[in-house]
Amino acid sequence: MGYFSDITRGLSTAVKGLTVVIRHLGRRKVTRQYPEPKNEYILPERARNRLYVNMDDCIGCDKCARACPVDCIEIETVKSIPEEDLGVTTRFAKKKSLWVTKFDIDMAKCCYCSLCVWPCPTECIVMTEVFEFSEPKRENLIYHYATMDAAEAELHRQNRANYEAQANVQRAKQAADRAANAPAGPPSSTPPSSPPPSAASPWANKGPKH
Amino acid sequence: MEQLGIIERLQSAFGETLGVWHASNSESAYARRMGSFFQVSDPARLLELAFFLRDEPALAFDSLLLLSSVDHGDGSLSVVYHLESTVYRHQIVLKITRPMAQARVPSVTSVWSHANWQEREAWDMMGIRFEGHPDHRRILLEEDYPGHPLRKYFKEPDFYHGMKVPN
Amino acid sequence: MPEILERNIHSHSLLHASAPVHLPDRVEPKRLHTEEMVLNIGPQHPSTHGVLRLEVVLDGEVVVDVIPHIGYLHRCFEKHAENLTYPQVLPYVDRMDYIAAMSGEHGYVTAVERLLYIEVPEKVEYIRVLFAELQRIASHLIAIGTFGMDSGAFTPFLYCFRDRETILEMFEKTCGARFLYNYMWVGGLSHDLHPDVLPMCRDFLKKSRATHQEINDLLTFNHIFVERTAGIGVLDREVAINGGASGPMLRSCGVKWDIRKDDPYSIYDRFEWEVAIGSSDRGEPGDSFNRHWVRMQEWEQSLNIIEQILEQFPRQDATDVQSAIPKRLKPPEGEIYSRTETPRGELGYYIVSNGDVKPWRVKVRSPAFSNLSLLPLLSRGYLVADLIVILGSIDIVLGEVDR
Amino acid sequence: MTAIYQALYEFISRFFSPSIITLVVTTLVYAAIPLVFILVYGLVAILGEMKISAWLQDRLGPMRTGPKGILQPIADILKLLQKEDTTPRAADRPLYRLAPWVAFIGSYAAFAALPFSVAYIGARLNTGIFYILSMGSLVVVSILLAGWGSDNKYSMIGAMRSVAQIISYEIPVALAVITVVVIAGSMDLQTITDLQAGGINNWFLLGGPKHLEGFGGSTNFVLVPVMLVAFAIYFIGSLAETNRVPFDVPEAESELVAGYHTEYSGMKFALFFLSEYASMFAVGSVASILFLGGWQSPLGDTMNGPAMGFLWFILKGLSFVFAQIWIRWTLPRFRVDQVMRICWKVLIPFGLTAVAAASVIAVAIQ
Repeated sequence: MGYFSDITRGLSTAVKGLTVVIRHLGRRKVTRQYPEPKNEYILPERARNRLYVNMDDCIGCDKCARACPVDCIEIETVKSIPEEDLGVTTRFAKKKSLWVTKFDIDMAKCCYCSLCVWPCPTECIVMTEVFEFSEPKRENLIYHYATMDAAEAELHRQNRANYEAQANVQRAKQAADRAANAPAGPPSSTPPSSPPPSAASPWANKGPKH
Repeated sequence: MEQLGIIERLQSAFGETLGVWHASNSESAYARRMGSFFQVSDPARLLELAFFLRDEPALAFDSLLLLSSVDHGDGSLSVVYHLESTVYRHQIVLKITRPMAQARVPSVTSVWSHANWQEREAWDMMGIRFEGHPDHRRILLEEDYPGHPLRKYFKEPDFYHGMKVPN
Repeated sequence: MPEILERNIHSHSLLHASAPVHLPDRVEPKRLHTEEMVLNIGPQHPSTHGVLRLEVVLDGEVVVDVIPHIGYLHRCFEKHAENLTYPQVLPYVDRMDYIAAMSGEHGYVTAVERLLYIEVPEKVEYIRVLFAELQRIASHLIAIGTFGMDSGAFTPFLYCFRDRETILEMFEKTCGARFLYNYMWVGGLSHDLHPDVLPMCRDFLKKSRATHQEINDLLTFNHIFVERTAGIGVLDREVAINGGASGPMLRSCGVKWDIRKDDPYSIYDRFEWEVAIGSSDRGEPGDSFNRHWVRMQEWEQSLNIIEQILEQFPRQDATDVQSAIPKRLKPPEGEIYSRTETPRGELGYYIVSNGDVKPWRVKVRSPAFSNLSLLPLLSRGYLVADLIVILGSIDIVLGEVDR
Repeated sequence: MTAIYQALYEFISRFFSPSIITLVVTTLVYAAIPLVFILVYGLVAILGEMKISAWLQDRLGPMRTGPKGILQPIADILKLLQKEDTTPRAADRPLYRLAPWVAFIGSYAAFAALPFSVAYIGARLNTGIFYILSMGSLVVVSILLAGWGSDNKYSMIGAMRSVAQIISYEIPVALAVITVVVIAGSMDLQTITDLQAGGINNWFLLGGPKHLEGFGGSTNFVLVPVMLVAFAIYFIGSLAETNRVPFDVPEAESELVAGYHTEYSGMKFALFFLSEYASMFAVGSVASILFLGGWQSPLGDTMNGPAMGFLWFILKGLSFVFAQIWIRWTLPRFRVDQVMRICWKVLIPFGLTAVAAASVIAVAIQ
């Protein structure tokens, strides 16, 4: 490129750039102030932010915890005993049969992927629009959703243990009765268990032996 | 060139002894193209084979798409080479399987320079040595990191430089 | 060693770190060598685009050698993936290439669907391609903007961000997340398209073309910018193929190679568009300017694709976007190497399945990793300022480099 | 002695009896006027840079401090005052501490010879323009001190680049100045300003005074292209001398983090910052004195006078500062070898041509 055309090109493209930029001087600005004009920006309806669990509907099925890729949901349940009636969920009227003694979500771990929301059979775990929930301490970000306190949880656990103990006694008695009544014979032996599957190799079947 | 053509070509050059050809066992057209592989049984001849694949005009595998490593969980490691020809647009997969104790294969960095970092990563993560690599260091982890994390039975250390490793 | 081997090793000796350095002729005075100095650029530096550390050996201001140190953002995605079920891997995929999460997801779901032989509904494919292309534009906008910033122009960066914001808004409306979407699921999508998105898209097409022109005037054709980038960090065509370059980096060398055209996936074969390649109008093929220029052209081509998607988009289609999602994701035993074209290049997933719900091995061929490995080769013999320009033109995302 | 000095002297002599003390105090107060101006202008310029850059980029800019964020620079200064004043352990301490003061003194000293108005000039030197150019070169010393003293590689590279650049660019700037000096026949800034009295038509940018004897009268329009070239050279050179984009290679953010002031924090950084903005105004006002009539009104005798002189002078200076900000947020940065190439291969040949042409014309029309 020639000496003079180099100079003219340099100057002319610089001037072109300057005109492009100066045109923006009076334009409407695109940045928004946060948080004052709240009405200016509304979160989209599908916004995925803080998790919320409606414990009235939770049946303690553990599906959300299993779906979570970062293991931020911890659920502990206790089976109810037949005399107890836990009611049904408000949505889908599913019958509850588990006491949810612990339902913790560590929002510091949560990656907001919403994978836990989808498998929920009662749609009780949802992502809400709340996004301002910073905390000075990380422990405060572990949300405890379980509605019962430790004493109540212990009570249910005790109830269940008692019930199971009773059931065991009953079952033992029944078994003893059956053993007494049934004609004596050799117990049917179980077939030899197959060897435990080794860490399966994808090459095991089709690859060459090495 | 068709896949069968490539294998014939290779067998005529390297003989049947070099390895076993495995045609794909899947039905999908896509998997048929990518799923067939060539098991190299003799690592000593890998470099020679690599140069042949790259420089033979009818093959012209000028691009190493990916060099990956697999731990089979039964004490053997594999190195997998996905090759492609940008001239003929055909692909081939090479595999070398070695017992973990002898996880050494010749480096193909001199054939495809793309292998340079990929081999370093395979060494770093899987602990496969690449003989003749010009810069055989770890790439993602620290030089003094114990072990190779992508091995199936890797146990992460409890402490690293005196710091507790969180789980 | 056979003679052929020796010859070939010698012919590629330039690629090795230990090879002698040949300074290009343009650095004058050639014979004035001073004591070498090691300059650490990064891990915290305005232009490393993340946590990358470059150990630069300098002779004056001339770069003698560059040793990239990566791994600061290493999260061992591949190990994680082995311990997660196939759908659970997706949030991690998002976090790999966080600038173009949709494209990364597209690559992953394509790979798993091929492993499972799943056919997804047409509408899903359209939405996927639409979003992948929008994401490509969004990612290129960042690449172009930061490249401008690396060369000293700050304003184009913000104009690019302004446009990217519109795209993110569309994503947010549809799936609720702006950045890490977890939107494309194996066999379908998490949500159907939001009704606002298609009109927004039409509006965006118009606005984006104007921005394209604006960026061209402001940056691409600016003489200072051309002078800064043209002929800098020239990547040879053969070296690029041999070194595993892909995406705009490979195309800028004049290689017409785009997975969307050459190994079509999804429904890319239904659209008409051009593969952008580098030219010698300004600079020479393979230089930093052409890498930028290819991105500018791809932006335009993506707009063309989006225009065609909007025309062909299945109307009044009541397809459930989740209809093809399998209840239980358990691929048969086998392995696959599946690749897609992300904004940074060829993103390949090598997935080995042993018939379990968790993959046995997932290996990612991340384009940024492969492209970055060429940096020492590109930048030897140039000045420090050029090194920054070259690094900016490669367009790396450290999340993807380190995985 | 200017009118303001005399007024001050009379005012201060009421409080001090010996005339020597009065003289000293008056001089100090008189000298403090540019300092106050620099401080006030610095705040305005920092806010201007933030706001204008934001508006050019479709942003709002600072909005929090005060109404529409106009108190932001004060908040920034307060923040800088509170900051820890760090010194690198391996720094060359005396040099490291000296550098920001040298930078500030250099740009402050340049203000001494600036004729703000007919009523105010710090020191009317008959080599005023020469003095300002040489004071501008003092910045080089401070940058080199900062770069060397910090014991930081980025600082050192930045300082080296800066020294090479500023020393080189003094030549085209001086050539452009000489073009005007040849026509004006004086290096005294007040004289040069006085010559351009009588409106825009008499500005040196448009050929110089047409109402005075010995300047060729209306035929001196032949000078216009020469003067335009000289003006362009001066403007480009002044951008380079103040390290502004596109010549900001010494503090190239994307390459050298912050160049020579990478290691500086707190007040030391603030001094560098302030001196940069002060020199921006200084070079802008020199351009306005040489080419745009200084404190003279562009409308001739209307709106002219000592008080309006201040206004016009500051307005012209600020418009140059605006142009520098505008350019900064538009153009990419040159590479260091391109900066030198432009200086030696473009500006200096053009500058020499302009000086030669001006000399010939000056001889011809007199």
